[in-house]
Amino acid sequence: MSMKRGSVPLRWIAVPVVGLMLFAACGESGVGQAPESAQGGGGESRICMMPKLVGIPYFNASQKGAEEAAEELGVDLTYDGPTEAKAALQVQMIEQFIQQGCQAITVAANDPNALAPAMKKAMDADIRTGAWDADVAPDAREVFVNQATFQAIGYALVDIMAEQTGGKGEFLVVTGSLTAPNQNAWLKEMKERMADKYPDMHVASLEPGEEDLQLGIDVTTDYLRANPDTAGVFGITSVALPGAAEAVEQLGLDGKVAVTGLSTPNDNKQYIDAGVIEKFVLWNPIDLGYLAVHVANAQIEGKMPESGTFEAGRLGKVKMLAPDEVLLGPPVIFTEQNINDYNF
Amino acid sequence: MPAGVRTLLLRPEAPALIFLVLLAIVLAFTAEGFLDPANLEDNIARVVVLGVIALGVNQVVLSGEIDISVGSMLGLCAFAVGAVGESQGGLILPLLAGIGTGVVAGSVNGALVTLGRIPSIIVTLGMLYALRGMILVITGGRWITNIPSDTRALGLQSVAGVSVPVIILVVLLVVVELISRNSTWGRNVFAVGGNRRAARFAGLSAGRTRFLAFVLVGVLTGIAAAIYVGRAGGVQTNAGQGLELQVVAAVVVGGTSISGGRGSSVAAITGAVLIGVILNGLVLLDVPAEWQSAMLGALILLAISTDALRRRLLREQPS
Amino acid sequence: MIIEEHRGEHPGVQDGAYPSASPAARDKSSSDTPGDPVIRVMGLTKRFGGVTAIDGVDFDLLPGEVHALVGENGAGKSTLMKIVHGLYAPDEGQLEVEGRQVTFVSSRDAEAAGVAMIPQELDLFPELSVAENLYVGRHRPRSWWGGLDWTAMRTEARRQFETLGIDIDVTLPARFLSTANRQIVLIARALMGDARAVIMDEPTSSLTEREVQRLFEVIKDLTERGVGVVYVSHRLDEVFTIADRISVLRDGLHIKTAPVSELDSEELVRLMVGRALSELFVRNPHQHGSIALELKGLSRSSEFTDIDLTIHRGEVVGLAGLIGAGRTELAQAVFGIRPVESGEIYIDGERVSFHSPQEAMNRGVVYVPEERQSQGLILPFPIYANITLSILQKIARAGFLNYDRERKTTDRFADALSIRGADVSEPISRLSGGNQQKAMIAKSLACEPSILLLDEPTRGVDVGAKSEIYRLIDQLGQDGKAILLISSELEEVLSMADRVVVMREGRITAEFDRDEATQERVMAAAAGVEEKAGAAEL
Amino acid sequence: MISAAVPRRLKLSRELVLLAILVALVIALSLMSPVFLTISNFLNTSRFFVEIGLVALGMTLIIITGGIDLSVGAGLGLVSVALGFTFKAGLPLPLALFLGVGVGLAGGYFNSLFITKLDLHPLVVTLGTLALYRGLALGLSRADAVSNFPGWFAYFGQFYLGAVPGQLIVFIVAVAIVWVLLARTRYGRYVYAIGNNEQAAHFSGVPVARVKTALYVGTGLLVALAAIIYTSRVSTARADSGTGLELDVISAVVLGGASIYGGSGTIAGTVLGVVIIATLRNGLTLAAVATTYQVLILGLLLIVAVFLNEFFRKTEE
Repeated sequence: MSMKRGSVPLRWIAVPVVGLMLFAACGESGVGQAPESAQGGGGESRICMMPKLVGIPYFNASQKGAEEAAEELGVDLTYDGPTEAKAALQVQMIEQFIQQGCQAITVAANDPNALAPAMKKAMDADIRTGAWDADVAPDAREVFVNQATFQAIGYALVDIMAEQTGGKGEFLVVTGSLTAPNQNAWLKEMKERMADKYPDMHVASLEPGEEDLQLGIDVTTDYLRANPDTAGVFGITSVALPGAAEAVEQLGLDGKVAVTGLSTPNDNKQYIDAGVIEKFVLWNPIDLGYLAVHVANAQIEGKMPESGTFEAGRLGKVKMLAPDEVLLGPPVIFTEQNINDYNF
Repeated sequence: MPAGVRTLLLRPEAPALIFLVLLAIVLAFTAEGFLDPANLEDNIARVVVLGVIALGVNQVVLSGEIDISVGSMLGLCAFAVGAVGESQGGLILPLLAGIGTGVVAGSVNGALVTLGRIPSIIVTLGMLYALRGMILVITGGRWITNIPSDTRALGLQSVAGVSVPVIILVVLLVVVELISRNSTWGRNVFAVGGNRRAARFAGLSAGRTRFLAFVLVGVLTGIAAAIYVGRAGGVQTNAGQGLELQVVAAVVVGGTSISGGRGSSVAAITGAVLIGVILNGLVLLDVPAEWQSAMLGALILLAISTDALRRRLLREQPS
Repeated sequence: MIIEEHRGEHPGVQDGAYPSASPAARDKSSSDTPGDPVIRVMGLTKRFGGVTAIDGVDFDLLPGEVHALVGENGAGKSTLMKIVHGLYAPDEGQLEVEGRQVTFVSSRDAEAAGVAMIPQELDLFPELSVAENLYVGRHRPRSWWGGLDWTAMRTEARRQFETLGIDIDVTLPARFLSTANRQIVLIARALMGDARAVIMDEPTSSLTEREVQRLFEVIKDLTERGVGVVYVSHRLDEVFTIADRISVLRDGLHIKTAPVSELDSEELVRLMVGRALSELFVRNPHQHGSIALELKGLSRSSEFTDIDLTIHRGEVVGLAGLIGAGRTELAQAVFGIRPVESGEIYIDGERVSFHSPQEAMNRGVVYVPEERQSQGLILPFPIYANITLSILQKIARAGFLNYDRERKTTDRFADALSIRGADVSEPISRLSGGNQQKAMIAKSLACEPSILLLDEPTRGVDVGAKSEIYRLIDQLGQDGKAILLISSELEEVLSMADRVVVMREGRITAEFDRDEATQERVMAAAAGVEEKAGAAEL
Repeated sequence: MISAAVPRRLKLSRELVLLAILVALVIALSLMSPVFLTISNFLNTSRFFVEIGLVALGMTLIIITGGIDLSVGAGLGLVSVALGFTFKAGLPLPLALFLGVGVGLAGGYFNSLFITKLDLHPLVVTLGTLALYRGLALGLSRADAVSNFPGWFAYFGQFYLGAVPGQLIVFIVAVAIVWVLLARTRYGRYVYAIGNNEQAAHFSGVPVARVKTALYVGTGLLVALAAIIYTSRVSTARADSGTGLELDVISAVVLGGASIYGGSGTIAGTVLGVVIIATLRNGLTLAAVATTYQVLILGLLLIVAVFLNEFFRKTEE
């Protein structure tokens, strides 16, 4: 009897208590203050900047650079994106950026064409538009901040691999999802480089790691089991590279199977130290975020040059690849020597 | 039909096991390297995390409920393991941190279902979002890497040539199956899931029984998280994303009835291994990556259809 | 008064095949103070929402007596017993077990205090073995290493069924058991512990005569050991056979408790119903017309074999047999629910074969299932939506429903069948069992059928509603409908049917005209010479 | 608004709870962001919930019958790929659109085959077809994307009637049709009957298998419609379109008060559920609450709302 009566208040209590627990847990952590806007002095201009997704170190690093630039320039910065790398969610957020009254919107696109209509709408609303990290369709933005050309990255990857394998062999490429546009573009350049310069190198297989570390390890392991004569593995996302390196290390193939790719230094330090990875490629995402905000600000102020160079704060002069394309610079190649100089 | 065959077919995991054996035979002939001992072990090793969690979710499903929060729960537990491992090192403390986190999350699920009387699919759907949100908020998007090798012991080491994760899976299978068959709680799970009204009549506390099942999911997810961290060597904010559907697939493909009361731990593991073998076979057979998911789906449908076939054979009512 | 006649006629009673309760128990019950009652209930009240289910009820059970609890459906018998067994908490009043005041939180507390119960619902744990079903919720034997001792459980379970004189495979999952065997397992379960009192809620509703006799012998053993038995039943003949005292509940109130010797069945029915019942069964002469339904060699493996049967317009054919004889399966096969494997069905001379209930309904065949709650009604639906469910295609215009038209249709049938208790837009779950049963028949009549297959139409229905249903069946016969009346109550079949067909183990074993049919002959045909009991149905 | 299963009084109070939640949300959010409570924002937001909303209409009916369909997100991807890639291969776009609709219908029918013919649980079946449809989409597209649609195709997802987005009109029409179907026709009655007691419905002559088949096929049609609008809105056909849609849709439906055990639920509730989730997402973003928090809030809201719902249901009874 007592239990039956008791259960009603208990039920009442259960939900709020759980809610409080969850919130308390968040509060204690002391991380994550909600609004991600760095208040600048003037507060006149507002730049809205969107990564492909939030909650990963790469885009956290870009945010750091972006906030640095915003402070320098005295502009309002809103840096937010979806929690999953989905183009549809980005479309929705772009529309909301428009509602929020941003003067400039710059995005890292999960799909170049999917974002185009929303970006055009922003143009129609007289908002300066741009892309960074991953481009949208050229007619849907005014400028693209390119971290490194597809060609530069693709060639650098193949050249590094060729150094280690004597310019020949069969290779596995571990990508993100099979639909990821940047990865597909790099892959295309890689294949071109192999065809042109290293005719004995071939991409034997492409496996998706779906941006999941464990899956990346598993597909690499499976593949290397089935194809033990593989010369090397390319991991061409920031998750795929440590996954591929981990698999190679676990199989005890380090030294026999070369590993390289694109990733962030912090996540690969241990593999560089262990000698699984000799060199890998990336650009500096902090600088990229920093540059993107400078470009957006110049757009608002109407000071974008059409050619030559662009003056970007502490980065100095960066090159205009085209009237609507700014280049951050050549890719950074991380090795045992320089990896400790970076922290992202 | 001979009585022995009949008894065998009556086991809930029978269709999946038969399907698994047939598939293994086919792969043995068609896929080079399938029978390689290292590859066979790898088939199991890759589904250890899935299998350990499926053992827990299997009990929840047997009790007539469902838990689809395990993807996010694994992520959260993995962060607990990784963070403690990063700062303290060692194996025991991080493992306890993972299990503790799992127990808290599992208890919240259990309390909301039994005391809050909210359908479990909704509670755990809500928790799937809420726990993932917590990961993002707590970590602020930071990944954990450079986890010391002590902490990774459960994923990396091997004993007598068999990798530790596989040993853990087998041990947990035996333990959970023993609990399921030979403890009062284990039997009550079947009773509560099989017939809630009769269970109440028999004086069983359906609430307590189901609550403990949710807590068990937490415990096992905590252990699975330690294995995950050990194998992966790092934790990302999206760790475990989508795992919940795979776990449910493993449980039901193995032969545990989604409506509760019928099934076994062996069924859950059979389902998990079946998924592992399918994925492995597809890579070995050089099925292009973009067709692998379609093949997996088709094979899952084929596997569950064998259950319908078995019912036809035995003239059973659908469960 | 048929009930009384029936009692007098019953062969079992006359040759003493039914053991009557021990003389010692009778002495105790009639004498003044034989010791503390096992159970004593004082002023018990329980309300569900605004409805008072029982209101200040007193009740007691002495050691070694059989105390029958009777009353119409909804009188509060089950509620009272569920409180005594700890399933419900009372709102007011006291409960004492062996002189101590107790508060039960769950059934487990009641069982611990020595109060066991055989529930009315045949609920088992489908995937657990028979042996394990006996042990759910109880202390189970442990083996040396701390795990459950399965051998001990099976041995004990076998012993338990031996005392009941029933052969059953204790390792079989309960889902394979026949209805009768489920009932037996529940009885065995209740008798497992060291109970001081056993509550039996309609324990014989699925049992064969022989099993009922075995149960009565078990009850006798129990009372001789000083165990008190509360016997809840609709079957007044059983009550008079087995009980020492009878308590009557009506509308949640305690009406009377008296030794069985001070009551006769007419008086008992009057107490239960609150008025004298002039006549229970109604029979007017029927005009038989052409053959409406004819079955030729109908078979479906392991359910029924080679069934030949004809029903004329205006004829009521009674289908008798034990539970599990294949009668329900046969009716469902005719109705298109179970596929027929061989044989032919003719309606008005035309060969038909139905693959779904809709097809059968379109040809004027309706089936009124025996399981009212699980097969017959959509309980949360309003009354009108239940009654119109089968004829929506007729009353909807281009698929669109019209509330007024539905209501009118419903009112017509509800009035004709005097369905009482609630507005037609109330959920049908609020109706009493008898009124639900009438609503179910109303629903089938709305289809304007020419052939009705009625499966246990008075099961779990109180006396008043029974009488009305009999009147209705008679009226339908007069209107020229062909009716198949499946019933396990012999007097019902004998009184209502123009012709009685008996099935046993899936075959028709006898057919009697109205004037040839007697209880003995029908029973013999239904049970067969060598009756097999307790064999599990696989 | 006469619905068979739910007495009016009760239904009203459940939807009132949702309405109250929505109003509270709107007030709170408009305090947090000045642009939130504007007509242009509302109309704009509506474009993003139409796809979820359309599928949620079908899902509501399926959930009322006690079923579930986890394959809707994968189905959306498959339809998108089917129409995009047949167009790329040279099929005229109108024909490609019809083909897409056909694929949606076929996907629903395939689900229903397993559910009605083999008596398998919908959750199990659609878990399998989830992998199958997504896999087919990936395989058929070779993981590529198509985007060079002719200009007129944009109308499906980017058309405005005055200030009102075209798909909002499509959605309103669909809501009206499904609402009438569920509340006013015999098929709606059958849906509730099956959800409350499938066996009794079968015994009463309700064509259970046919109704179920129709629901899964109908949901397939809505998925196809959503896929066309989505593909047009983002002017890209990709295999990963609609990933995770199933969870959003189910969240909206159960938030709207449909019982996951079957037997109860309304279109009004589902529409409110869809709008609440969309409002919350939109408002929090406008108020510059980071998306990381939004995931957390959404999860808690779901639990709390359903708790309140169940609580009110029990109090009413």
